[in-house]
Amino acid sequence: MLPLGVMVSTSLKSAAELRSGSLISLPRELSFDAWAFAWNKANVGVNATGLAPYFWNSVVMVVPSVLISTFMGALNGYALTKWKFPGANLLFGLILFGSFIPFQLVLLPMSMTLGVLGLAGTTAGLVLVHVVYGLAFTTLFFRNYYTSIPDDLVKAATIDGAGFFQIFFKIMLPISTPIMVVSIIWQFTQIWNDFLFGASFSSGASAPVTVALNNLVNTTTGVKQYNVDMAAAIIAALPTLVVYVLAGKYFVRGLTAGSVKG
Amino acid sequence: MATLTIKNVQKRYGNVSVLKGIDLELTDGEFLVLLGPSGCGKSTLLNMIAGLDTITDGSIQIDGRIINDVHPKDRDIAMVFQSYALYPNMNVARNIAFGLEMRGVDKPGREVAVKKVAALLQMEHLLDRKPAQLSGGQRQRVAMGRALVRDPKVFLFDEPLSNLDAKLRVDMRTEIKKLHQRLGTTIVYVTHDQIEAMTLATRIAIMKEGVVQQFAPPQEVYEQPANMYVAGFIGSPAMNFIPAQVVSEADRVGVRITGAQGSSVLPLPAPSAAVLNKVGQEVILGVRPETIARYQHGTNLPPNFARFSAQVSVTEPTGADTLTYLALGGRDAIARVPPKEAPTAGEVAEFTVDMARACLFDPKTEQRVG
Amino acid sequence: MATLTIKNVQKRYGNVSVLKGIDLELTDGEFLVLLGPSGCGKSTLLNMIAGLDTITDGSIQIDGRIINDVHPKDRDIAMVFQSYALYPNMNVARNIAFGLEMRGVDKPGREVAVKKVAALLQMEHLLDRKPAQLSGGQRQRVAMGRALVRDPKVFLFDEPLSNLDAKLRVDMRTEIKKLHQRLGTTIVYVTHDQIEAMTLATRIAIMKEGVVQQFAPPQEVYEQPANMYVAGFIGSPAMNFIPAQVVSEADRVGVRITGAQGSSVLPLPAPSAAVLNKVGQEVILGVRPETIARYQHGTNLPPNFARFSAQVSVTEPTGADTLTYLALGGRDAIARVPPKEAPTAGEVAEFTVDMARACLFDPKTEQRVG
Amino acid sequence: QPNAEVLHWWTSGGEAKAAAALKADFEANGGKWNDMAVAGGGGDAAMTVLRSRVLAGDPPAAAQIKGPNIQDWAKQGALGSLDKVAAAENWDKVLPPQISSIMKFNGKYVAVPVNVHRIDWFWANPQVLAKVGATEAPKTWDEFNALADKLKAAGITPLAHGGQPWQDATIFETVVMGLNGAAFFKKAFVDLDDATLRSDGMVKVFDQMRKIRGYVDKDFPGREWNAATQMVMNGTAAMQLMGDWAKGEFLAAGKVPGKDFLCAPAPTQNGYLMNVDSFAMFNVKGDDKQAGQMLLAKLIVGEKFQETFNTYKGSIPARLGVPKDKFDACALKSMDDLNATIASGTLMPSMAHEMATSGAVRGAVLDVVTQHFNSSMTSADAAKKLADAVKLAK
Amino acid sequence: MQSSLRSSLSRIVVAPTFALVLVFVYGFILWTAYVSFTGSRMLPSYEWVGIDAYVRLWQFERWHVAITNLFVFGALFITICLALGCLLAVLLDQKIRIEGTLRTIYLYPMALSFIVTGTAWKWLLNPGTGLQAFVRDLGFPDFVFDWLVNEQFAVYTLVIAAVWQSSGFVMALFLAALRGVDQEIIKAAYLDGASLPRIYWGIIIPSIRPVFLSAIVILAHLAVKSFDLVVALTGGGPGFASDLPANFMYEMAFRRNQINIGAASAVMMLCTVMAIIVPYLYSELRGAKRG
Ligand SMILES: Nc1ncnc2c1ncn2[C@@H]1O[C@H](COP(=O)(O)OP(=O)(O)OP(=O)(O)O)[C@@H](O)[C@H]1O
Ligand SMILES: Nc1ncnc2c1ncn2[C@@H]1O[C@H](COP(=O)(O)OP(=O)(O)OP(=O)(O)O)[C@@H](O)[C@H]1O
Ligand SMILES: [Mg+2]
Ligand SMILES: [Mg+2]
Repeated sequence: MLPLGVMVSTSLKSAAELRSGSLISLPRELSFDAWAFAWNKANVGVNATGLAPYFWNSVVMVVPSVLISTFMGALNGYALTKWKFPGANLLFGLILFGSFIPFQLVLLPMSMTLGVLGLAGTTAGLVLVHVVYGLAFTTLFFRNYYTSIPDDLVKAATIDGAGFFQIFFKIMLPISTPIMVVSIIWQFTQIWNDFLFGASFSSGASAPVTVALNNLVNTTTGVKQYNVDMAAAIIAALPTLVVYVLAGKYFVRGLTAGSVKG
Repeated sequence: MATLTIKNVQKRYGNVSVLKGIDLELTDGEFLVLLGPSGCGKSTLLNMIAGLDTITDGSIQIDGRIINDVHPKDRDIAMVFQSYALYPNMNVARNIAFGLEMRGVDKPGREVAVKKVAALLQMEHLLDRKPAQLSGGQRQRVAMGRALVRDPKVFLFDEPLSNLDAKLRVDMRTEIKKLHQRLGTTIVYVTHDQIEAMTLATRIAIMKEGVVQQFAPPQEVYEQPANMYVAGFIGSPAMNFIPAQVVSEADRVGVRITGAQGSSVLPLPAPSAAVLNKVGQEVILGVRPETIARYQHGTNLPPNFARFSAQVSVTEPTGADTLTYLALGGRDAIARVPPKEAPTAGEVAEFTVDMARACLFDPKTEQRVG
Repeated sequence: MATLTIKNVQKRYGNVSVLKGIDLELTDGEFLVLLGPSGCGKSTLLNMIAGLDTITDGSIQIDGRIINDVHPKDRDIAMVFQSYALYPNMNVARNIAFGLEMRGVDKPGREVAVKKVAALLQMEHLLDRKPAQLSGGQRQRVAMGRALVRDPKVFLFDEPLSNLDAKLRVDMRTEIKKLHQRLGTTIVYVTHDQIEAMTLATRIAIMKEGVVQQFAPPQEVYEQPANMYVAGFIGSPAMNFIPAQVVSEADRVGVRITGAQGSSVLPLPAPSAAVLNKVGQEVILGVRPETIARYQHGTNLPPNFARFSAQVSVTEPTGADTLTYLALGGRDAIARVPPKEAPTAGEVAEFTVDMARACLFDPKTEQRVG
Repeated sequence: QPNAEVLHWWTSGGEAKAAAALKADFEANGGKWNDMAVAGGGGDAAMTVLRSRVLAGDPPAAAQIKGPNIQDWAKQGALGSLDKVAAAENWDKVLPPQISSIMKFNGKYVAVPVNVHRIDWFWANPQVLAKVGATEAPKTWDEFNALADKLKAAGITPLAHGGQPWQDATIFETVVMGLNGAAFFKKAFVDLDDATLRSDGMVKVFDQMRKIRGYVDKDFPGREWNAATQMVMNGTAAMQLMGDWAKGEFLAAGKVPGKDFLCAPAPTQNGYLMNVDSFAMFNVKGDDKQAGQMLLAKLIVGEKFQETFNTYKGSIPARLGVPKDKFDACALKSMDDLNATIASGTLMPSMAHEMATSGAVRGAVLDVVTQHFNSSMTSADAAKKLADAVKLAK
Repeated sequence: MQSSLRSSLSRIVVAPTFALVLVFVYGFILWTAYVSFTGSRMLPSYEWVGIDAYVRLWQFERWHVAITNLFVFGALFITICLALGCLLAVLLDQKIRIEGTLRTIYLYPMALSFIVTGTAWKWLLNPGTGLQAFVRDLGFPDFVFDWLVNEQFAVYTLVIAAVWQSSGFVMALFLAALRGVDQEIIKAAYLDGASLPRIYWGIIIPSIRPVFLSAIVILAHLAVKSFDLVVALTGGGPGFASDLPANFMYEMAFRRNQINIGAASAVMMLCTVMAIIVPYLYSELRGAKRG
């Protein structure tokens, strides 16, 4: 909790107080100026727009990335556990190992590839990148969750005449909410907070909020406004927190209760 | 309605051989009951008929067409799983309707069908519950409903009534019988309940360790068991096995049994040639508990009845009958006698046995003789 | 070894009332069998005794101590779950040994115990398997083994033998009986198998919709059922209920039944005062199938036997007996007769009924009269 | 319409204001400015982005690049020529040769300078100095040592310092200049002469570094430079050695130069360490973009921009002849010294700020300097390691 | 299930992922491996020069430090996170009323980018401004907490911050799995006399074993890729005592224009990960085939 406390209290201090007082003391009087300033007045590059426009860039990028990667991960997990084919485990291992590729390594070849695909500097390109490097994780989550779901359920549905996708949508997805929450939390956080890809594969005005935040916070030879920095950081983190609170509700128990005996 | 042919079907898990070459041929509309001890491979066989498990070797045909590689959903089979396998996320009504939904039946059609099945299974009041809110028997009924609601080529039932009370079970048994008579669907049915087996089956297959021991109509299985295993497996309490020797005395052939009370010869009415061949050799005499009765003094015994006296060790009342344990040929044998005829424990009483319903087995091969 | 007292125990899920005030008192070493239709609350009651479910109202005492708030692990109870609830991550041996491990039994001690139980359950060869690799019956045996390996104050068995074949079931039944005799542990046992209930129980509690209908020793439940529900529930096939009227003719009291064959009066031997009070009123005559027999021409009937003739509609051979459906007092009644005495369908035959074993019920309250 | 996408890392505070001035100017002249700001790590992030943009075949029109990197990019053929504007605007005249040579590749202008930062500044708190009787910043390192000892004895941290490699290196290169002079500096860090790197002179530098280590408080690792500036401001430390951007921090806190803080060149034997920010122009397609580049280049070198920009940023103009009336005393001093050192040849590119050598060599030097500063390595070892590392990185 | 159509559908479903992974992971790894054998400096070039980059790489003292740090950091980080995440999940699993709040509190560190929390952390851990000063002000003048500025311990401060950030997610992962465990099994265990800790330890946790795979992979991934953390918290310092391979690689490839050495270090990093993770994956996946 402590770091957050420090951040919140700092963000509520005035610039003058910051310079004089101890960094981790509580503010003497509350001032929300820093928040307003960070939201739509602060300089982000040459434009004094605040974080607001970049915020929406991020939303536009994050939502499809999270949905696509979670969905594909669920589908992969399902295929790899309930419809095993020879080599399924090997394949899974290969996909999994992909999660260890350092992103710094990816940067250069990815730029070239995006350039070739004509996706350089577009939101679509960024979505592609995030989906690709999220897949290993979402697949991992779902695969490991689905291994604990009784095969008999799939068998019963097959006998009932449900096809591959019908079983997936009607049986498996409805009982996957906890892991879906995990996957969404992970993907959302990773993508929302990503800086490296966002900076490298977006251009100027379409940059995600982290790039803006970084621009706002990071200065080499300029003057630091810690209160604004902290406020901006908290603003940038708010959507993630909202996702946690909303998604957390679906951490429910007993989704497979009563289905089989054994 | 379909014929079902199972040819030399084998199944191995790793190096555990579970089915060792099953051959069964069902004509259209047959009702096959699979009987066998726990773990003998009944569920495995059903799974393979349904296409839910790979066949290690052999082939399965429906209506003459090999379906080894046909997808389960295209085999048009309905199945009740031993483990129920209910969809935990759906309520009872949807669990039952799901198969219809997948087959494109419209909503009103499904509702009518679900209502009908629910009434049949006496669970109209449970339609809105999720499986987790049901009792064991109720879950089993949902599993049953899921199969019954459809009209498939073949029904597979894996112990569908094991968790129901006697009354409901009788009702359900009757319903299944009616269903079978009405639709004529081919049915494969696993049960441990012998009454179910005897009353429902057109033929019974008795399995042991992945091998079919006998495949015949119920009465034949009961009265002419192929071997000691089948004889012992069918009937409760089980058939009594008593070591004996085939003897030929004067013009009569009989079996001599020796016990604490000395030895006595029980005559064999109408012995077959095979039995006559065994004269002088050891055999195992098989006697069903209900063929042993208390001798009523002064009654005239028909020729196929033999009389003997034995000491009673224990009596066990079960309501309708009293199980009476008596020493016969050096073994403990059980007689099922009406409570009013029941002797008291310790008493030496006289009994009769209906030798026309007795069986003889070869002690080595355990196969029935004659 | 413990006494178990259940006082006015109630259970509601939301506004569904599942147990509506159960009162049962078991003395030390009793063997209570719970019988009742699917969904009547048997498992719920066991769960509450074990402490796995909260009690909405009422109290449960073991050895006189109220244990409503005692944690399950401190109640010293072993239970076989209807759904098995095996530990999926452990092999069979560890599943069985786990309870001992938790109670601090050392490794050699556990191994010996597991071996013994595995032999008892005929599953020595399965000890290394995981539950997922077992058949239904094998899983059930593991669940059983997990309870049997321990030596608790109270055993709770929830349909522990339902998935076993008849032979194994008889073996297991005997083992449980022996165990009970040896240890004298108090046992509560749920089953749908009446033979199990009759042979094992010291007392039976028959439940219906969360209410205990009768709580009495097995023979009493069978022979003097408290009401029509119990009478119909116990015994298979069920007791025949025939509308009748109590009549007093000369010095004899009897019941008149009216059917297609005209009306006839069946005498009641030694009618009780309560029955005499009913003279002239409608009653329901309850007759068990096995008390109806084929009349043997020329035999002298004891005074408590009544004779009547009826048309046979269907016959159903079950091996040991043949179920014969006959029209009696305008109703379909079932008689259980030996195969050799069985009439053919359609025939009008003469039967006898043992009136000493018949019951009379009040048609309104459905309670037994006298 | 001329348009230009500009990649830079001036994203906040005075820097951003300065950049905004350029944008305003550019747009006033009919251009369309497409901002592409990536802050972080003193431009590291921006360089990373630049690389991926170039590889993706989509480089920005102008990018903030400095020092030898300009040559590197030009060698890859990524930069376009500015000779047309240069001729029209007479750049060869207005830009000091030490600066213009950095902007040229094969004699052609490929980049334009924006400003000159002076690195070797002492920032001091006069009240604190007064406590030990000093009135001005030391002029030699010996003086510094003497003063520092006094301060230390008085319980004051003599030098406020942030323990980040580039800050360590800033002190280091200042000490090199101060102890060994500009010629040595050039041999060591521009020519990368192995013997010089191993020389006794270098050992002495490390000795001095070890001393300085004794003059900083023990919580210095990882501290940001501005946190160190705060220490000077509120009197917990006496001096800080930092580039002229530190002035902004003082001014933002409402401190008055000369009264609340002193700025004085560090002891560098009348040398001058410079850091020149510049924009390189990439090969882009499309007339509008090329027109944008030309316009931008012209404006950047223009007097007006150089004046506004540098007053905002605290640095001094890179070109000559900019009116001086808007600049403060520190900046004026810097301008005078710049001119003087241009003449005397003691104007040196900063090594710590990647003006003198390629990134690889700079990094290697930083590794050794920072390792020495944060451990008990001997000076001789350090010098040897330095030479080895530079050899490895070359 | 055997049906060829079905399993081919299954393959088709996985195919896009596989194709993406093949190109964007393995393709790139091959590319990187190739580049590591070239003389690439500022931009990748493709002339082959052999193992020069590797030779140089191993001469960097900084690289040795980084690799050692990775092992120390990785081992501590993974172990502590697993233990802590698991513990928190188990505690949260006890049907407590404020579960939602607590869950969010545990998770929130993940939401904050290290770009900024790094600053707050720095203040907290810095002896002059943070905890040490605070506790001393409270009247414990001898309290020492100076890991951040201590060459020996700086890497442990990384562990603290990293654990702080990630254990919440590990908790979520475990919590999801715990919610899938059959309650009946827990009941059975109660009757077997197991105490709650024993039930978790003996039954529940082993039965959610696949989640450990997920958690370990996630954590290993985080450990290997920890980059922001170092940049924000210690900047690799004091000196480069707390450098990690990811930082080394970035430093080489992007700051020092030595892409070939950066690539070589990436390849070495992957080899290290492979040497540790592949046997683990192998045993996990092979073991998971049955039951
Ligand atoms: N969570 C629940 N919510 C609502 N009703 C429930 C819930 N759980 C059980 N019930 C109902 O409580 C009743 C009693 O259930 P219980 O499991 O005790 O039955 P049972 O006697 O064991 O039946 P069976 O012989 O079928 O196992 C059933 O009607 C069941 O539907
Ligand atoms: N995955 C497996 N690996 C190894 N053996 C298995 C596996 N699954 C089942 N078996 C074994 O195969 C045999 C047959 O199992 P099956 O389920 O067909 O028995 P069953 O006849 O249905 O028995 P029950 O009456 O107990 O349900 C059993 O002995 C079982 O232990
Ligand atoms: Mg089975
Ligand atoms: Mg139950």
